[in-house]
Amino acid sequence: MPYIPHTPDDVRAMLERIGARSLDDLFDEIPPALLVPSLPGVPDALSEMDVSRLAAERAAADGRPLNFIGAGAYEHHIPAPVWALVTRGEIYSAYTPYQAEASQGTLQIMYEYQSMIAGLTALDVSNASLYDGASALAEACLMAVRAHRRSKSARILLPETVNPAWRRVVRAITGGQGLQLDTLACDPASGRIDPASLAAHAGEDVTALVVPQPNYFGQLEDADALTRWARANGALVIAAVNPTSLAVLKPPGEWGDGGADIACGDAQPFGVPLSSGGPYVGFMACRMEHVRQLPGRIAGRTVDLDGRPGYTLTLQAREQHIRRAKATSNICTNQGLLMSAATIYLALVGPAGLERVARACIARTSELVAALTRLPGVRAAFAGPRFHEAVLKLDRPVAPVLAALAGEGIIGGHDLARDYPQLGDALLVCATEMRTRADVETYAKALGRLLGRAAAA
Amino acid sequence: MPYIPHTPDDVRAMLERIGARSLDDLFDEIPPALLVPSLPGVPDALSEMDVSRLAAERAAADGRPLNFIGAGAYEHHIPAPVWALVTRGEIYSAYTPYQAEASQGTLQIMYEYQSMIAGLTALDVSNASLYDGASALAEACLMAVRAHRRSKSARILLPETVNPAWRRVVRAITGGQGLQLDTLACDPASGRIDPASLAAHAGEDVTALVVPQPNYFGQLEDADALTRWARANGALVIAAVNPTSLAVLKPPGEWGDGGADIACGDAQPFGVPLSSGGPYVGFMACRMEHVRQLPGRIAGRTVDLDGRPGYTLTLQAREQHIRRAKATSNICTNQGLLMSAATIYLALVGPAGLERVARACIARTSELVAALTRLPGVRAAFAGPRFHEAVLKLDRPVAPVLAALAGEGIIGGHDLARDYPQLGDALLVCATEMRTRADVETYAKALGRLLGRAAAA
Amino acid sequence: MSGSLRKPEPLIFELSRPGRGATAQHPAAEPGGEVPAGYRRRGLPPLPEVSELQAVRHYTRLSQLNFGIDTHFYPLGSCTMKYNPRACNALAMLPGFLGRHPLADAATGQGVLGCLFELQEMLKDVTGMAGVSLTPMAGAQGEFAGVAMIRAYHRARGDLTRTEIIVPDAAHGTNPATATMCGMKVREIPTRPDGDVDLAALDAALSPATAGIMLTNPSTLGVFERRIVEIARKVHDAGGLLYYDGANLNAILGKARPGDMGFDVIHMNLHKTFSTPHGGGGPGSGAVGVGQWLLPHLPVPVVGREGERYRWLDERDLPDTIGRLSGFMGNTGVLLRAWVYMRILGAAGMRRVAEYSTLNANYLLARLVEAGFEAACPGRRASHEFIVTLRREARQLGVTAMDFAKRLLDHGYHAPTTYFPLLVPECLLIEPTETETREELDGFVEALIAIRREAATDAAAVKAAPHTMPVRRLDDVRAARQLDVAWKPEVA
Amino acid sequence: MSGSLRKPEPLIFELSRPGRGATAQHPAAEPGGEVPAGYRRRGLPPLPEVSELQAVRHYTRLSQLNFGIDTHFYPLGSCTMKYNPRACNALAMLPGFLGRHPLADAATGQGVLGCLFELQEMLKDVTGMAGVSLTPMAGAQGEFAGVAMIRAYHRARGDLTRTEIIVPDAAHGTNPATATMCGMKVREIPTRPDGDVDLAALDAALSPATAGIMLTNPSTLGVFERRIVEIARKVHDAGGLLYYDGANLNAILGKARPGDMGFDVIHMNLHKTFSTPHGGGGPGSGAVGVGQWLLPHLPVPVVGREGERYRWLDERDLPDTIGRLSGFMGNTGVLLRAWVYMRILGAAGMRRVAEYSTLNANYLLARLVEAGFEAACPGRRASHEFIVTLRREARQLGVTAMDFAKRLLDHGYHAPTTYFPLLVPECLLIEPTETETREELDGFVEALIAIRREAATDAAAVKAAPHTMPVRRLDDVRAARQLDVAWKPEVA
Ligand SMILES: Cc1ncc(COP(=O)(O)O)c(C=O)c1O
Ligand SMILES: Cc1ncc(COP(=O)(O)O)c(C=O)c1O
Repeated sequence: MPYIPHTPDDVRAMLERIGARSLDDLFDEIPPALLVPSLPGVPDALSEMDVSRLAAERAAADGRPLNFIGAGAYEHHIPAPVWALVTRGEIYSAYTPYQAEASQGTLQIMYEYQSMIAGLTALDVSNASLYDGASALAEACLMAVRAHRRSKSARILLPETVNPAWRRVVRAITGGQGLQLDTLACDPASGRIDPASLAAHAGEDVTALVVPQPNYFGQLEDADALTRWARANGALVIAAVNPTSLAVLKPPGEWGDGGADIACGDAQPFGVPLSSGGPYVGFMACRMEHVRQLPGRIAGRTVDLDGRPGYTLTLQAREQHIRRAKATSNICTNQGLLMSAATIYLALVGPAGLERVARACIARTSELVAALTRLPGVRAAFAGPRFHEAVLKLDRPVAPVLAALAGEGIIGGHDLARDYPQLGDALLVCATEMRTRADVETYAKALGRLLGRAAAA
Repeated sequence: MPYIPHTPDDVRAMLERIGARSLDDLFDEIPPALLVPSLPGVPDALSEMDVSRLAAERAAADGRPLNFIGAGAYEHHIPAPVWALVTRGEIYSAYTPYQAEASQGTLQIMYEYQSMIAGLTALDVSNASLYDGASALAEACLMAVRAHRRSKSARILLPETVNPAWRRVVRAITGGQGLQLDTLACDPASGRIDPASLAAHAGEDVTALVVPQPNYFGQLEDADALTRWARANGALVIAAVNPTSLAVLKPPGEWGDGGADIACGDAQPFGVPLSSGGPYVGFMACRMEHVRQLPGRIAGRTVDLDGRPGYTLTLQAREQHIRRAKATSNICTNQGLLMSAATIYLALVGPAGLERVARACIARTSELVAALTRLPGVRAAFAGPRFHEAVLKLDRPVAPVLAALAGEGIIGGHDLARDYPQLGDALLVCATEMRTRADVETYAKALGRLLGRAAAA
Repeated sequence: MSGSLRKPEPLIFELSRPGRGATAQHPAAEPGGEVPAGYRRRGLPPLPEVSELQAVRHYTRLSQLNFGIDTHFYPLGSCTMKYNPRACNALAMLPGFLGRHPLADAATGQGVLGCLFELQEMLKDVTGMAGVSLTPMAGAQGEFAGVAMIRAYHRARGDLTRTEIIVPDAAHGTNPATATMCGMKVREIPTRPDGDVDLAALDAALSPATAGIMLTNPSTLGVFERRIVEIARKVHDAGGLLYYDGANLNAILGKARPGDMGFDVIHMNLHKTFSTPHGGGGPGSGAVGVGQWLLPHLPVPVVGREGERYRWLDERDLPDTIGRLSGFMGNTGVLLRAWVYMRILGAAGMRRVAEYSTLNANYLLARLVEAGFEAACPGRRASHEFIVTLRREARQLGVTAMDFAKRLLDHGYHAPTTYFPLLVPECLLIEPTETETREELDGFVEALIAIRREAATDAAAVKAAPHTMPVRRLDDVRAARQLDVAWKPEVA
Repeated sequence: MSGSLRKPEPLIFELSRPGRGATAQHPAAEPGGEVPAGYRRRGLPPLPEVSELQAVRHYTRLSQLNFGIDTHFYPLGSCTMKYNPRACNALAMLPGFLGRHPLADAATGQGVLGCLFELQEMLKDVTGMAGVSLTPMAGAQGEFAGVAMIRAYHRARGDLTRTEIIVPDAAHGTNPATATMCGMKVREIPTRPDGDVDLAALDAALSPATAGIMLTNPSTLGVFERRIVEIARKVHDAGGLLYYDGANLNAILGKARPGDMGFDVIHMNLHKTFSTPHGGGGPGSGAVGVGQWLLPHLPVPVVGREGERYRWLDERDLPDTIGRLSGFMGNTGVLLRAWVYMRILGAAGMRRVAEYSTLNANYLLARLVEAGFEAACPGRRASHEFIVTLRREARQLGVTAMDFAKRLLDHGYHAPTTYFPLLVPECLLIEPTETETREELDGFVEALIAIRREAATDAAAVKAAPHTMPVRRLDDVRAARQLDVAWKPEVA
């Protein structure tokens, strides 16, 4: 009986104490018609050894191709201590720290994490994680509506330069509450928010403007100007940012005049593996005036009976287990383990290390763009400063090219055809500090061969 | 400065406190001529990220072929908790438990390990590990000479059916102390110790007889008869045993009349990965009367000032740090981490699980032998009961066959040509519980193809 | 190790010194990573500067301040704190799984997709549902997906009047909060003293505005709703749908299936029933299952199989989906852990989960009642959990459920859930799970008895508990009033 | 977490119940595994029967009773308890490395062989030696290999009279024990008060029977032997060889090389200088390096390179080898960890090891001397470690080095090495290592001062220390007299 410690003696003695004759007796309040005799859809048990073999075969089948996609999930080096530490049983197998005195480890890590996120974003207060970047943006939109009492429109300006998957999530999550999501167009020349599209909203009751930085295409938006526009038009600013970039880019709290009100994003780049899409870790920070609208757990520092410092969950009146239908969000379980991983990642990498990572990303992506655009039939879609992603335009449809590259063990980028048909044959590529010069060359050679071969054919 | 925490301020302040002007000053007692300016043979530093990439490439190059070799190192399933637990910092980064009060974890594990080994071997006392099985056998021979005061010959009978690498190690380690190692021949018909070869020593002053069980060929020796012979001839018995087999085979403590005196072997099968040859973990157990001759650390249970139970290193007067030139051995650092892994392995697998493992090994090896000997040109070298290894005879030299199999991702066994030329074209194969029926078929098919193809050519 | 003369573990920021760093973690400095002036951050972010050893030691020490399943019996009701098999973690973290980008060609992801597809199929079977989507990232998001599907279902039929979700007063807070997030109004109905839903109240609540009802069964009172079939009929007759909050699925796994009870949609907490670790707060997974009629609305992506190949189904395959709830595919790594767990347990193992968790709960309840503690629902079978009310102890000894909970920590047991559900005064919601031994349960009973005895002679000691934790009882009021939620560098 | 009302952690055997088991770890039962009657074990072996959770919880709790580098400053002299980088463990445990059988075709092991070859080359450079063999499994086995090579060297030259090994009285116990194991006689020579070898005594000891001398430099007194070149000349002139005990190599890594000092053979403790973890007792690695003239005697196997390919060199390649010391290739996994460590540190990092470990030691010594503690070798530079003698405290306060050591545990510091080397009374051998911060060193100084202060006012408290560990001071005498070294099932 895997994981069950009961001996036949135990079962006998326990049933006797209960006053039941059999295990089946214990289910005698369930209407008999509801009892099922078996589960044909669940295979028979395998030993750990057999499942290990099966899993190893499947993982090997997925392999480790050379990856040049970012698009919301970034392949960074994960320092070896990170997962050695967070998989320690005391972290890994603990619940949400409801019993503070027996959970000071988790609580102090939450407090440290909040401090780091606040520091990175230059905002006052951070929660201790949301699910992921996409859902964090959705929560930010809902939060903005709650926080901006004077605005009655629940209108959020959501630029096309925001990750399209995130925009879909915002739509799905905010749909029930009737938010009005107005799309801001992308300027096809710059790959940034079209100023005209923004200007069209001047004078309207706008609750909040979402500012992605860098945007989905890797381009840097003019966050200062956008924030100033929002201030001038009475709208809050929601910054949707890549956390690694905050080592080198102006933080949301310092944008424009007075900074953004809320910053959110995905802290996956901080020590969390790609892992086919999750678990990642959404972050959210805001100015102190909005703290009571912030969703999610928050750890606070306080003192114990002896006056010694200690940590506890605080401002719980925002949360569902206290406020129920009136809570700031329904979130309960969050992404604690990944929050811990991010904290340890940041402690290890430190300010200088994070800056190096960010700079290496910028440099490597520039090299990648330079190497690929040297090939005939490939050009950069946008000029202007960028972080670690770029859009390339090909002289032919992207999908078959990517499939051919995958056959050579190269994941060559993300095809924008579905989400941005207006961009033509556009490919989103990314190179982090993990891609070496040799990797860039490998890619360039393979692509050159493919494009050349196809051209010759 | 990887792993060094000193800031420039620290260095300045610390040098000042010391009264030195520079770091170089600290080395001013070293004759200047001895100072080297650089290390041309050590490459420049790489980041953890870069070394990770390099290591991953090398590990991937080694791959994970389908393995059918045993020959002293056995591929068993390692329960997932084992390494998650022993790599916890408190176990992984602790030293030998000299400060007992701050090392109760390690000490209690040692005590539990000793208890398990004593139980498995049916002997009274175990140490807390030696380096590996081979060196443990060498230590056992030296111990027998010390323990058997009446015997003056220092003559050890070392059968040919003992692992040849272990015999080489015994020779290398005991050579300086003048032990007389007499080889007992192998009976080429049975693959066991030749009784005639043993009988030739009757009446001699024999210090100890080494009895391998199962022997190097996987065959079961008649341990009872051998032990009786030794008793009758005034010799001690050193059992060299595979620990997994002890789940089902008569333990050394119960051999013959009164049992073996010393048992040793390699506990690698208990949760220790193959890892290209080490680190493994030598074990040794003996009867209580010999305990003061036992080499290596021993943990004992005692009480603290309050009378509560606790554990401490004991009988240290045997050891080099106390007895120096007169110690039972020079061993100091042992294989603690692997000892801990073996303990956790045994706790997880338990008596019933270990029996299942042992039986699965026997069964799978029988199937392997059956499948391969169905091929023309392959036959079993020996009849008689065996554990999880067997010698096959091929109709052609083994080496090219193995090389061809390796090309197909199959490690087909160990060639006995070097160590046992008298056996002809002989191949030692092994199948543990890790090899499935499908694996056995894969091997048989590949071998059949190879032999057939060669025959056709 | 607490109790030493060592000072409390400082904040990582307090260990920081300018110029220090774990430099093995820094990539080589290279030219070319400049940011144009207007976009540039002034100075470096205020992160700690510590050595690698400092970080490792700090977080190792911090971890030791925690209780976890791996260190202590953790009978936290409603949370199913059972053993999280290490195999699940080890296998989900194989390099091939960890390294894959979610948008990489499906051809390079057949391994992981195959596991997820199998998981979908297995979850369909254990819930009795027609389809499963794995994307919700925790129970609450599963609830969201469920209520959103109920909403989509009514809307698709053109029925726009159904704006109310009925929720029993014993429900978990996420239920009403979710309804609100979906734009629904919450109608709360009372629970009877025996733990079952008050049918009269239900009748009164049902109306043409009823979109659906959210039920946990067994309920958060630890009893099985005996008239579930009748309830389902009533709700369906009123035109509403039934939502099953799967937080307590552990209690009936492999024995009874929500689909058979009449539920239309369900979420499962894979981090509870399927034992993926809780990580001090997450991640979880709130996979949802639905009946045939809700299939078109499942959140995307879902794994589909075409012949021998797996691929993601998305909005193009499921145009009536409620949409996408995460940037990629939910908490894939958690899903892999659940897949490993289910494969190791197999079909028979699923049933045993229910049987032995129920055995442990009923045994613990029987022993506590024998010892004179008061069950909240006397005469009822416990499911995999049950409630003890300490109202008598509170009245007679002045010692509350909170005090018992804190004193239990000193005895080496994590506290049960306290003060939930809210309708039971001074309640302890106790869930022992199937992976605990009888000896452990016996020890827990003895500890509760010892605390009650201590309360009779020295209530102050109990009220001041815990005494042996890294900190004593914390000032929660101060935490909320003098908000200190982020470290600020001292002004020099 | 100690200090709770929880009982001490029982033995795993005490948690056992007949019929219990971690059955996920059992392979499927299959027919065909029978053992013939005469060979069969009666019944099952007396191993514990526990659930997987019980085992995980038990060993997790046990681990928490330990100090390790990852939890505490661990200034154990002669043991170089510096940070063991986690990268070394993670990379050595990549599946490709872990799964390889040692006898598998070398074609399937080019990855690991390449790493080992590079390690050999790097170790040659840092020691100044002509050849390296990685096979010895710990320092003591390296010593064995070294003395065996010295013996082989003399024998190969037909010189059978050299049967003595000279060892300073300050030497580690493994030195004389090794000489004995190699069949040599040990001649001990005294150390001068300043820590250097007594040259007159050396002269007196040298003779045609001298096979060699074993030296640690810096010595176990924590000082560099200044006249090492002269000593080398003397020994060589007498026909003997010099053995370098590399336990203290950390102190001079990249700054000075034993080969340049005149040593003929050396072992390194990779688990010290190259920071592979000590694992609560091992494994280690005692790789040996030799001068040109000892190359033929290196223990096998050694990794050789032929063009682009690596292979094991064995007895057939090195017919004059002292032979084989392990069943396969020593502690390969430890060697991989050392390889990772050296690649991350690089050449400049090697030097920094010596510089900063020496800086830390001298700083700590300076602070302790300022605070009134007595250095064993006053006026000498500390190497990476140094000795404080507490003879004054013992005389004046009645509190011994042992008492200080035990009380340090209460302050959250592992004790230094005590009573070694034996020639210094009441000695603490203190080795802070380069990976500790100045703040940690300062805290340690303050703790020693506090203990001395406490000893003056309340010596009994110090003598009864530790007070906050899982156990109080243990009865070692009883442990040896009433030997209890294996659990026995109670007779029922
Ligand atoms: C009954 C019940 N429903 C729902 C939830 C919410 O699940 P999650 O925390 O995964 O969001 C919980 C979790 O505590 C619960 O106990
Ligand atoms: C000076 C010295 N020499 C030799 C050794 C023996 O090394 P090992 O323990 O690796 O066998 C030690 C280990 O403590 C030592 O300190």
